[in-house]
Amino acid sequence: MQELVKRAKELLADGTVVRVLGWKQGDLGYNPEPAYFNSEEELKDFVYDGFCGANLSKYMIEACKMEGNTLVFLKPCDTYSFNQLIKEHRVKREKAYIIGVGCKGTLDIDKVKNAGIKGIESISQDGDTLKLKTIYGEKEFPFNDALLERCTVCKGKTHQVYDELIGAAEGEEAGPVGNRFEMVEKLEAMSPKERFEFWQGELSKCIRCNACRNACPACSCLKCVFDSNQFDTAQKANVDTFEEQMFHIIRAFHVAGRCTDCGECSRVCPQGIPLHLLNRKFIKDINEFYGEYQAGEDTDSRAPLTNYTFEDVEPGIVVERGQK
Amino acid sequence: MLRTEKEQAEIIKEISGVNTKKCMKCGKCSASCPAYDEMDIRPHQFVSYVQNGDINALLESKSIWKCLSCFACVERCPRDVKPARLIEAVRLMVIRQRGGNYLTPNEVPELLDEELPQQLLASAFRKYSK
Amino acid sequence: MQVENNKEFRPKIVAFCCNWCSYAGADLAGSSRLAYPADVKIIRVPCSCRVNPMFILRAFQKGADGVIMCGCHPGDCHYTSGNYYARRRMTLLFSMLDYLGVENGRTRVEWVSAAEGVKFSTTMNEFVAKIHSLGENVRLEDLRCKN
Amino acid sequence: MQRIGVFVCHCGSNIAATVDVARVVEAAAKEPGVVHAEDYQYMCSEAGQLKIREAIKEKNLTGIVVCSCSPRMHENTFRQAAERAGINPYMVEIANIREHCSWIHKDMEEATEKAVILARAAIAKVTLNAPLQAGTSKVVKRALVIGGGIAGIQTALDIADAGYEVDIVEKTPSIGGRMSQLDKTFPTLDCSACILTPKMVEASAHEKITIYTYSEVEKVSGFVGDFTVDIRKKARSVDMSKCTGCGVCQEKCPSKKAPSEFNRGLNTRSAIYTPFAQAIPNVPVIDRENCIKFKTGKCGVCSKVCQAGAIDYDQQDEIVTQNYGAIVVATGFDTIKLDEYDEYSYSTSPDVITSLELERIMNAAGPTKGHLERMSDHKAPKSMVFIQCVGSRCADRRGKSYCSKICCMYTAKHAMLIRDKYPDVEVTVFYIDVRTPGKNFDEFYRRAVEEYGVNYIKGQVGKVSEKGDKLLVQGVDLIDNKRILMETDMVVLATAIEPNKDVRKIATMLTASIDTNNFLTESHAKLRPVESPTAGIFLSGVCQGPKDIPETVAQAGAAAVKVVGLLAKDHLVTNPCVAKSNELFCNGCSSCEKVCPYGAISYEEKEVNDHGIRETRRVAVVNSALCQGCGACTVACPSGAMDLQGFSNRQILAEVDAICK
Repeated sequence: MQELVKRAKELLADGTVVRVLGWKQGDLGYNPEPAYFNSEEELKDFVYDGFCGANLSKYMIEACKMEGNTLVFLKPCDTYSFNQLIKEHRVKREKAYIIGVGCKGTLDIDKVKNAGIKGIESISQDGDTLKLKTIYGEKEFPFNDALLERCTVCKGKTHQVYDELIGAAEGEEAGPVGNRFEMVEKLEAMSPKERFEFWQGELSKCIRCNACRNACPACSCLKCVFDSNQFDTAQKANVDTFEEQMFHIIRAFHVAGRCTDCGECSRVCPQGIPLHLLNRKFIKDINEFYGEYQAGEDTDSRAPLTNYTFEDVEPGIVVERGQK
Repeated sequence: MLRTEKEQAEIIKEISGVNTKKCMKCGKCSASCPAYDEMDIRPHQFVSYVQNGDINALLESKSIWKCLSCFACVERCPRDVKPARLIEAVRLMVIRQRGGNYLTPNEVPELLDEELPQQLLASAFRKYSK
Repeated sequence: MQVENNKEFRPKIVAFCCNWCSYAGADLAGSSRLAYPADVKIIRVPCSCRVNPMFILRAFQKGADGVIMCGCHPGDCHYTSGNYYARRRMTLLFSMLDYLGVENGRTRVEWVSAAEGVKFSTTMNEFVAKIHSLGENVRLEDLRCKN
Repeated sequence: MQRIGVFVCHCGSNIAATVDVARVVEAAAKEPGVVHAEDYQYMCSEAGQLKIREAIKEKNLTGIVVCSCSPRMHENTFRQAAERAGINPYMVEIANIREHCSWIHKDMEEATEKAVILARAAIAKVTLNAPLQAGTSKVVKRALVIGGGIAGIQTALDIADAGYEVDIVEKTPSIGGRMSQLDKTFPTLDCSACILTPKMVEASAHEKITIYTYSEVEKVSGFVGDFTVDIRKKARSVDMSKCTGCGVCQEKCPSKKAPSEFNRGLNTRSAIYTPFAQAIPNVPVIDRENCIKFKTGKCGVCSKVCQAGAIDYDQQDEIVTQNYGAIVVATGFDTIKLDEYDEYSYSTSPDVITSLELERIMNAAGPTKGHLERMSDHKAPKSMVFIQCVGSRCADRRGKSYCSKICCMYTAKHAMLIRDKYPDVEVTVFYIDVRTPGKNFDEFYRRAVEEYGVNYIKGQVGKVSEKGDKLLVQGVDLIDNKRILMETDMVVLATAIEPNKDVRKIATMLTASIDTNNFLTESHAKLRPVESPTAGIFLSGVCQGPKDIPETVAQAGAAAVKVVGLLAKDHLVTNPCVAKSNELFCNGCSSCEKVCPYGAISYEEKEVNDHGIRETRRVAVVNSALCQGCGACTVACPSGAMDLQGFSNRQILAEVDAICK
């Protein structure tokens, strides 16, 4: 972390950038938040640890509109989002100085809390162990058990776009990862009734706080269609099952083929709805129907939904597949 | 149970699956039929007889026993009418009314003759038993 | 005693038809007097690629029991490629609805050309029969829209 | 607030017999915004339109709904009526209560209920309609004709005579098409070449006509008034500007084993060839697959004997790009393959031939120099059998469901000509029906029977088999109900015709629709028979459906008139139902641009004022002259910035709501 701050100070000093986009310490030991640092002085609050899960790519949309260039720290999976934003002309590559930072996985404080550890004051990492200082004394927790779900199916340690790397080796492989479609497959295997009940249970928790939309780097619309007067959907809170479904289906549909599977939607959801399972369903279908596609791997390919082949499967596949 | 000819015609259409209205009266079935000369009612006439409900004449016709079940008419019919199926349906109706088989396996050996093609035996069982 | 449920189920079915092929196919079905149930109501769109998933969800929200989209056969789109995009969009949307537990028979895409009045009519008859077998749509609806 | 008028048409009894029109009026009148509702016998009539115009003026209507037939039928009629009464023509919506309602439902209650719902949907939509102004686009005063047969030649001549430039693209080395292969033509028995060649010469000499032979259409883009077409001129290997057409190269060419396409494979031709003597242009091509020089690198005889030095082995395909205001498809037909018709022994016996092959045999320039003879032993036949409807009127996969239309007449012609020239030949025709609707057609057929003694037997042939050097025909006479087993020397099959196999590819390029039999679809079966539903594409000849020569020529002329009518305009009124981008919602993400088939969307860096926030944004801009209004962009746009005028999101949702209410 000290190396990141040191380099940030240098780049501010030599005028390469006029501000730094990073994470600053929150009021608790495990809730750092994205922040701009305009001076060496401000960088004293800079932090980078396992709780810096926030994907800073989306903040670059605003940063690109400001005077001067911005230094941004991106974890490997954040760079996919950045690439996707370049492709959609939402950010300007030349306005960003990207430092690719190494990532050992980001953490889910709820996993720690759910294990019965309460009153956490601060957390530090020691190898594979998290050392927690709590009001009840010192506790330990295995690092890997605290990983966010998205990090257990990490898509790689390689930065897709950067100006320099710190703490990350190019081409480094991710550790052993699980099958990211495991839960999707499990749901697919259920009966329609069971699936309906599962999703009704999950989506009914939605309070339409729009956190998913705000955090999602693909949800980059200046004005969301759900704030538009064209579809009678503007500024509404969910009042019934349908509207919960509607919002999340359309949100997932709009990011289909553009979603890099960064997992921010599920990470930020205060209700703990596994929203990434909707996006992953689209990713899985796209891979199966139209060939493997990873959004954000490049900046010029046509997204699956703005592309076609003469031989694409017919929509009837959904029924046929169901009969198997 | 006595049925009218019209009802019988419906049964024949049902068990044969033939839509007699598809026939365009080209006569290719009769033209293709190897047993044509043996028949009193010809394959193309079968279609119109069923269509018109003249079933008694068909039940008494010797054509139903002369049909070789070679299915040339089915194969070549340009309208996909399948006259042989109609003939078979009429035949089945007769066999069922008689309540028995026209031919039993026991009777076969004495009817055999060296020059008989195998296919004839196969179609004989097809034709003469339930 | 199920007295209340004796009311005959009359499904509400929305058919989005592209102007150039399927709407003309429906016209041909009409001029050829090829009947299909009155439950089907057609909305004319210029091309199948005009059909926004929002429209389909909205139809279900307002009480539709089935939604079918018809367009030109792949390769015959009046606008060259519209139906290819529509095909991908609908495939993914239908798959998602299925994933959420909505019966997959409630949505359908059929390619019907201007010359296929017969196909239009048989498709609609089949689809209505399918919706009858599935019954009322209860998994995707706004309860306030039911009376 | 809109003031809407609803007009319900009885269409005589077409609607009124199954829809209670009065109830529709009553229900419509209660809808919000509706200030006037009435019904009338025939809304499309002058009196009906007058009612609409009067109501618009009296009640100050801002929008109207007509509940009537399909909008494909009378939308324009009612738009014009609205315009005459002073309101914007796009403030009109049609509820299709005829094709989509009264004609398909029997129950009055049910049909009326549906008609009311359709009316409500149209009212809901028109409430959200906005006045639209049509723009204009230019018309390139040049036409393209695809196919150089009689249909294409006639169309091109008629267009050219009206003073417009026309290009003919023909796939084979010469124009002339199927008609050039025919010997005589019914019902007058003129020699086909004698009436066709003058037209071919006229086309090639016409200053307004450019002919691209041995060429194919490769790519089409654009739309009515301004299509851009790439034409591939295949390498002829002969310099057209130098060749004198002396024919020495063809004589001297040592490779003479290629089956002659023109003679239907009945004989062979040289590797450098013109398909037939009167070919236009009279410039040979080298068939590179059969040319020894191209296969082995050695030979070069043609080059050596060519005094004009026209042979060019290095010639390459050339792409010509040209713009056209209109395109005529005249791709013609071929006979179907008979591989699966084993019962007629076509594949096994050389003496079983198709009618088109017989044309070549009867023709003085054909493989037998016009002598009627069997292809197996070159003996003159003593008896001939003609079989009608081979592959036509078939419900099975082998054949075609339609009647090929021309076979009855050409079979009568063949039978008559043979009986005339060779009175000792017995001619029998097996028929299912003899169809002769045409001027002097039935008289012609009766002459074949009565004057020429052709024996017509009703009954399709079951089988043709080889018996020694004879053919055994097995059939029945359905009139006498009697078996017929006859030996004959030759059998001629009236083979079904089908559209040229390239037509699907061409239709796809033109986005012209095609039916299940690969015939191009006309815009209206009765009222617009030579127009494709795709604007600017016209149909000429058999590509639209089976036709004989007089019908083809008539249709060719009709297509030409439609083209001339289009080219005579200086500009076209464009469809105002085009996409429009709301720049305040646009993210500049380029999704819309990627799915636009017309390249109508571009991006601009534009200063916008978003509720006080002034900034420069990258926003989508639609070129309304290029946009054709498909709506692909509207769904690709995640923010809903892109909308389609006339079919806006809100309009369609209003219809959905009205239907599902």
